[in-house]
Amino acid sequence: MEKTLPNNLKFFLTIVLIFLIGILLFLANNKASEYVILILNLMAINIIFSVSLTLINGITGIFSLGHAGFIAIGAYVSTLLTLSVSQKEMTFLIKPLIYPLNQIQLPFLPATLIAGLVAAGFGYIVAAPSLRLIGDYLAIATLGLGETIRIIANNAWSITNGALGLKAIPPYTNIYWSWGWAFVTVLVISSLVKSSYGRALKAIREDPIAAKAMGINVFSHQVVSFVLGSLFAGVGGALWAHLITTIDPKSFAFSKTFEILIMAVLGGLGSISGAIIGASIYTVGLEFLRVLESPFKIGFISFPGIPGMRMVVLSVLLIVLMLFWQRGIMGRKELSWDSVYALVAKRLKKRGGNDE
Amino acid sequence: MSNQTVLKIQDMHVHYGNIHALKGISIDVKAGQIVTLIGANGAGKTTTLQAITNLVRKSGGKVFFNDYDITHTSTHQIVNSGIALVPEGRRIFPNLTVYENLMMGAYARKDTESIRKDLDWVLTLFPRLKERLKQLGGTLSGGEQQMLAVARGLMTRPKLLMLDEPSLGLAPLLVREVFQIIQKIREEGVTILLVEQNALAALKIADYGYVLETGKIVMQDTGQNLLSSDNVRKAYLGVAIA
Amino acid sequence: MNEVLRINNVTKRFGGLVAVDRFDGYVKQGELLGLIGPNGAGKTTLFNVITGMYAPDEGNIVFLGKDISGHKPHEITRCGIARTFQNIRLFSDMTVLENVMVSQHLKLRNWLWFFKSIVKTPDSIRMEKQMREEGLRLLRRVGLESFANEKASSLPYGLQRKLEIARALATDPKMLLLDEPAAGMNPQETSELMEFIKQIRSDFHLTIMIIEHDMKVIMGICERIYVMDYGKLIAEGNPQQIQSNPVVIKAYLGEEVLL
Amino acid sequence: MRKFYVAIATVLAFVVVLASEISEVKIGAGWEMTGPIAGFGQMSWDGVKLAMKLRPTVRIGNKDVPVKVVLLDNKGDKAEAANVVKRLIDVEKVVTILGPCTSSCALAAGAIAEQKQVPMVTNTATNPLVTQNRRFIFRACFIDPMQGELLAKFAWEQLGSRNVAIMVDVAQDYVVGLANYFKRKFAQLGGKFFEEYYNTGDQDFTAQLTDALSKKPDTIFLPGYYSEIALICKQARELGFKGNFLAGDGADAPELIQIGGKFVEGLYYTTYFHQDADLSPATKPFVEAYIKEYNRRPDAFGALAFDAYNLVLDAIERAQSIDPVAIRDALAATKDFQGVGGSITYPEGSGDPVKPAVINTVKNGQFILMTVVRP
Amino acid sequence: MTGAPAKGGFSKIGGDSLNLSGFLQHLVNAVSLGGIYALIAIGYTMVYGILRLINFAHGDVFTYGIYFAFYGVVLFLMPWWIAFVFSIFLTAFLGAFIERIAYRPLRNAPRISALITAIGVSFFLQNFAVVVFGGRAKSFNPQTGIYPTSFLNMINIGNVRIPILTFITIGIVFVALILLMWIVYRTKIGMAMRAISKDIPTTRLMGVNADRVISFTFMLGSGLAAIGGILWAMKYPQVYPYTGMIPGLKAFIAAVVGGIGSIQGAMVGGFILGISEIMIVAFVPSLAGYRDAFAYAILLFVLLVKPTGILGVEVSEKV
Repeated sequence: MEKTLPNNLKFFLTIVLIFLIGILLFLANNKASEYVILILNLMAINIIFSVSLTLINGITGIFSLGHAGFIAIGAYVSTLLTLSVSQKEMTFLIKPLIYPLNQIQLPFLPATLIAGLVAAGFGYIVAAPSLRLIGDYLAIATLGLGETIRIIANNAWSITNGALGLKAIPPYTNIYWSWGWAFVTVLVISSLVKSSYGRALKAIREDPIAAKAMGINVFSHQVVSFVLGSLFAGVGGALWAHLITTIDPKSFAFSKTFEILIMAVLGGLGSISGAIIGASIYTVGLEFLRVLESPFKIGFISFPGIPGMRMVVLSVLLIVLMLFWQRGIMGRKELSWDSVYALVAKRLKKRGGNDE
Repeated sequence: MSNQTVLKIQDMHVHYGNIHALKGISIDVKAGQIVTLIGANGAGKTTTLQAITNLVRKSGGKVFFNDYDITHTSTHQIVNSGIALVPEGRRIFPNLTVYENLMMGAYARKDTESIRKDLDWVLTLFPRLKERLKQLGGTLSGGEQQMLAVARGLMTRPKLLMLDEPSLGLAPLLVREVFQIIQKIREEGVTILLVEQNALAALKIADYGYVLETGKIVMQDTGQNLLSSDNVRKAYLGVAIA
Repeated sequence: MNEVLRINNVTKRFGGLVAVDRFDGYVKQGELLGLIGPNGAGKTTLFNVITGMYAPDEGNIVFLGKDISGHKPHEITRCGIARTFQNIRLFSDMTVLENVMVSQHLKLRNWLWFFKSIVKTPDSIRMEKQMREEGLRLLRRVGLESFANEKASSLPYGLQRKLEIARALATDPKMLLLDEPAAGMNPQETSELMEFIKQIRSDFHLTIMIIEHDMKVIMGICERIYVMDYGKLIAEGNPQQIQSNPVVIKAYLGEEVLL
Repeated sequence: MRKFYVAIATVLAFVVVLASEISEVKIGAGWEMTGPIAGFGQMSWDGVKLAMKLRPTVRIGNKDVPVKVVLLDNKGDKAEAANVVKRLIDVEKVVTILGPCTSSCALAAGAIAEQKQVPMVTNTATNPLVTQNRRFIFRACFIDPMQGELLAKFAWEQLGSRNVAIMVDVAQDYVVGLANYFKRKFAQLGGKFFEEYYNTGDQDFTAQLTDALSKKPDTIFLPGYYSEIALICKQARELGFKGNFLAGDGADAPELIQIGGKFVEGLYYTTYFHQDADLSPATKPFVEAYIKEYNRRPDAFGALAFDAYNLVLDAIERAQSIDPVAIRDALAATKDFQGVGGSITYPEGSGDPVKPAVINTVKNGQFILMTVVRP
Repeated sequence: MTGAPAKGGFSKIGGDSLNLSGFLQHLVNAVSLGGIYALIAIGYTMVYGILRLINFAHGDVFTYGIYFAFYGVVLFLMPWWIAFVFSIFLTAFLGAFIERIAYRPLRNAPRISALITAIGVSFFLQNFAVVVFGGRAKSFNPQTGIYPTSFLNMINIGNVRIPILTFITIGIVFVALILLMWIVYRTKIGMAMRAISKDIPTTRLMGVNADRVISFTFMLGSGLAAIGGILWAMKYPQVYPYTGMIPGLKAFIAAVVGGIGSIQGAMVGGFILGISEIMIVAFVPSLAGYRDAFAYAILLFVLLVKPTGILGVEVSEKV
């Protein structure tokens, strides 16, 4: 027997949860060290990345490996819009920045929005030809497109300052911006997934041919999913740039895409709550594993810190996870109030049973 | 020809995820006979053959071949011990020449002399393949591909040849030819387990038959008896009655 | 009775192979039309051409007075032609209800609905509710109601076939193409299916075209039969005519005549 | 009751005194320990390890307080470099930071250190932007404008170069900067030059070199890093180039010779240190200690990291405090610090020391000292 | 500020560098580079052909081939040629080992799991190398005794000076390719490999131990990668944990361009990529920075014109 909670209770619980998270973030922002705040910011941004990738890869079943390219676009566009005119003059040493950009300075919010829209626009341009391909070929093509964006950034000196990258980016990103956007991303994408459009996207993932036969315009739905995913990737890129405050094309190499893919798969590809969990675990875990690189003791044996050990352990964990837990933490299931309730009810029932 | 049991299947089960595809079937195949397994599409005929050869995992039951327990033996060892399966849909290697396809059948065999002899034998059985030895398998017609698939199976030098729907998708004329050849192969001393949708043709040449319905054996008898059974006629030979 | 579908001289080639060779035919309103022929005769290809999976190389297809040849599959579905597949193609990781609801997605013809369903405007919530109710109503009518929240892949084989038909019905079609619906069914399931097909035809005012190897089904429910061989239409007629047609016996029913 | 309050006050006072007693000085280090330029980070860290061995404590008050250096790897990545500095300050609570050694990372890391008001001393980041407009960032090396001018003068006067091909690694701030300073001076002197471009990590330069050689340069200037320099030298010689190679301090790693082999013979480069150069009284003991410890000859990165460590310890002793701002003030006031790479004095309001440079060359597979250039 | 990077644009075409000797110089270079790409690409294509898996770790297997050869000479003091042969075999076993540990358990798993695992293996190999071999580049240079210095002697052909090494490279590439073709098309195990690439279960039904053939395929691909790696390291005399990343990626693209799954395709793709890369940079040097983008441009162009690559076989999905 499946028990479900009344809708307005769920709504109420959600509001309470969001409120609680808000308070926690407020406390963190005022009390926690900058390092913790940095990690919290990174966590929110990674959530944006992994949820947007989940929409494309997990929900729609488009195997895209080009996410880093859209993040790069978002990062560059927003940075070029927020850098002060004088800072731009100082930064562009080799070739001056082209005309309209060198005169513009915008506040953070419009810059982020424009960054997202430009990334979405590129997503649209990229999607049209790539989606003609299927399966691995699509993956390879998107990988190539993502890398091409990076290489262009590396060479278009009068726009991106080439390989030197952009520095002294105003550190606008804070807990409120990053978590605010993470919240918007999760809300929009999960609302979409829960709608008829979400069902259509999942149907496309399961069987594109049957989806066509059921009257779904597969191509345009895929494009929309890709564009929406790119939009949030761009927003996330903007947040990331204004957090790290220095970007260059190397930051958006395809290892970035892999990193996000790992988060999404770790949480369970196809599950939005999984993507959130995956991103959180990955962000915190990566920092936590730093322990391995400083000298540590187990019992009486002390180990010297070995640089690089962290990544070795991480990669082994990843392989082991894939071998024994192929569908990630959540699989394609979603964490919902109903499932939490079911879990709690089961626990209580069990205890009740024991008491008797 | 002794009446010894070559293949003995006891209470074999197969699950695909939640689907219970084979619900405990038992089959005996006696030496030198043609035994046929008939039933509707999806009844579990192909699954039975795949489970025997361990291409799909059995979730229960035992399989003996010449009294050896081969329940958990790996596919290639089962084949090398003398069971050949000619899979449904021919499954010839389209990127290999006809000759190479045949030699794939003899892959695990070392004795070049007897391989050559067997090659001569199957080429006399299927003279049409002889003209096409250098051609790529993928360029053959459907009927020729079926011939090649059977010939390739024979190249493993089987004691038991299992055929999965050899008549599927063949023109009636070719179907007749295939069934004639199956009888010819039996005359060479090879035991045959034949899975067929074309129940009529299969039962006509079979010594013994099993009827499979949704993963269960619902009937078994000699070929002649099944052919004249009303139930079988109604369920599987529909058109003739209508 | 008036014609619903007209197939004019349709040809479809794959490389050198002519899968459908100048096929000419029609389907009348409310008819149950059978399409038979040996494997590889081009029956499924003809279905694929009608439903827009392939564009015909020659000829055209007119549905309710409108030339639909060359249209995209989803456009053709929206015109009112729904289909099932030879090898079941359910959305296996989704629930039974979701499978049916996917087919109602074509009601949202306007991309405005996309934004509405993200923002969850009242009319989008109403629409969602309506889809769910209609989906449940349909499942009730075909007897799958109790499985609504099961995963499609966990259904038994026969019910998966049924769900495929229900899913096609959910697109609200005028015409239904069934590709070997009885494949893999046991005789009892098959006779239930025959009843079911007749039932939905009258309940949903459908025109049905059916590919089937099981002659019991074809001869039992079809009013008219087309026989294909090597891509060509070789015979046409009612079940009695087909069974006594020497051309058909030679090409297709041949073996049985030996009995 | 009063007794109770007194007791509590005493305990509290005791705790406060105890707490103010400094038990350990924690210094952070963020270097390029892995990644494509791990060589620099590892050489630097060797220098610091030696320095820690020779001087494990710092004298504050009348007590020798042990020094602990926390090393974090920035993978040669800018974002990681910033991240590492944040962690060092927030989590490890270090009072000063050593490293990174490349200008790109130092720029990113410096921004954080400056913002958090914790002093950072880089051993070898030579780009002027690293310390520009920053109060908390110092370095133990000279800066690129000086190095660039020196190289240009050396090329013009000593090598007699008139037409120079410059191979620029456009992915490195340091390289682009050094090339620009060289060009400015060389043009002033009346020389001709042209540029070819590549990216860090490239391995095939034949295309750029073929183009360059068609313009008949007498010298190829390589302001990049050792890996690429070695490969470029090899490929240029294979293409028949017979002129001079000239490089900056990016060439100063044993790998240059290991990778470049006979092809880097005769290459000239400027750097901060050579064991045979009599840069300061501290040089000789350092060289001896280094050879004893590692059984190889010291390099410039290690030498300057050694200096950076001692610079910081001196500053702490002069400040008699481990407050980062106090250390910063003491660092800024450094005068005639006798480092192994020469004496260091910070001019008013600048983190760039005035110090000597050396010019080395490769001969028979060894780095040989050519000359010491004093400011 | 003099000399901006994107100078001259296309005006360079037909400039000084375009003469016969220059062209020959580039051509020889391009062929040797293309050959190395081809050797690596074959590994990708064979694995993909059999398992439909993009083996992202292949570039790192290539790196380990170089390390094994390096340590064979430096640490175990083997003569160079023994060390090289030793490395080829050791790398082959490494490839088979990776398949056994990381890929075989996932043979029936969702494709994405296998792909992520491949990425994980790649990460692991790189970072393990950082920890064990160190992040600093090791020299792979005749001066340090890795191989005879005489390989570096120049041969003059007219105005063109070409090191003997380049000819050795081209020679070895062709010998390796011919040997591979012989194995694949003339031996029994080669026949089994081709059969497996189409149909694993049916190949098992022929009495073939498919797992062993798959292991052998990984060994063959990894061995070729080791050969490619050693040749690469002789050309660009160093090795560090990330050496294989760029050539690995290029070779992967080469495999896709040629038609992944097709061995001849991998060769064709390798040479196309190597030659176009060198030639475009040689004749339009101002585009040097876009060098890696050419590979992707070629990739996208080929995929859009012929979605399965130049020699790839069309796989149409049955409706």
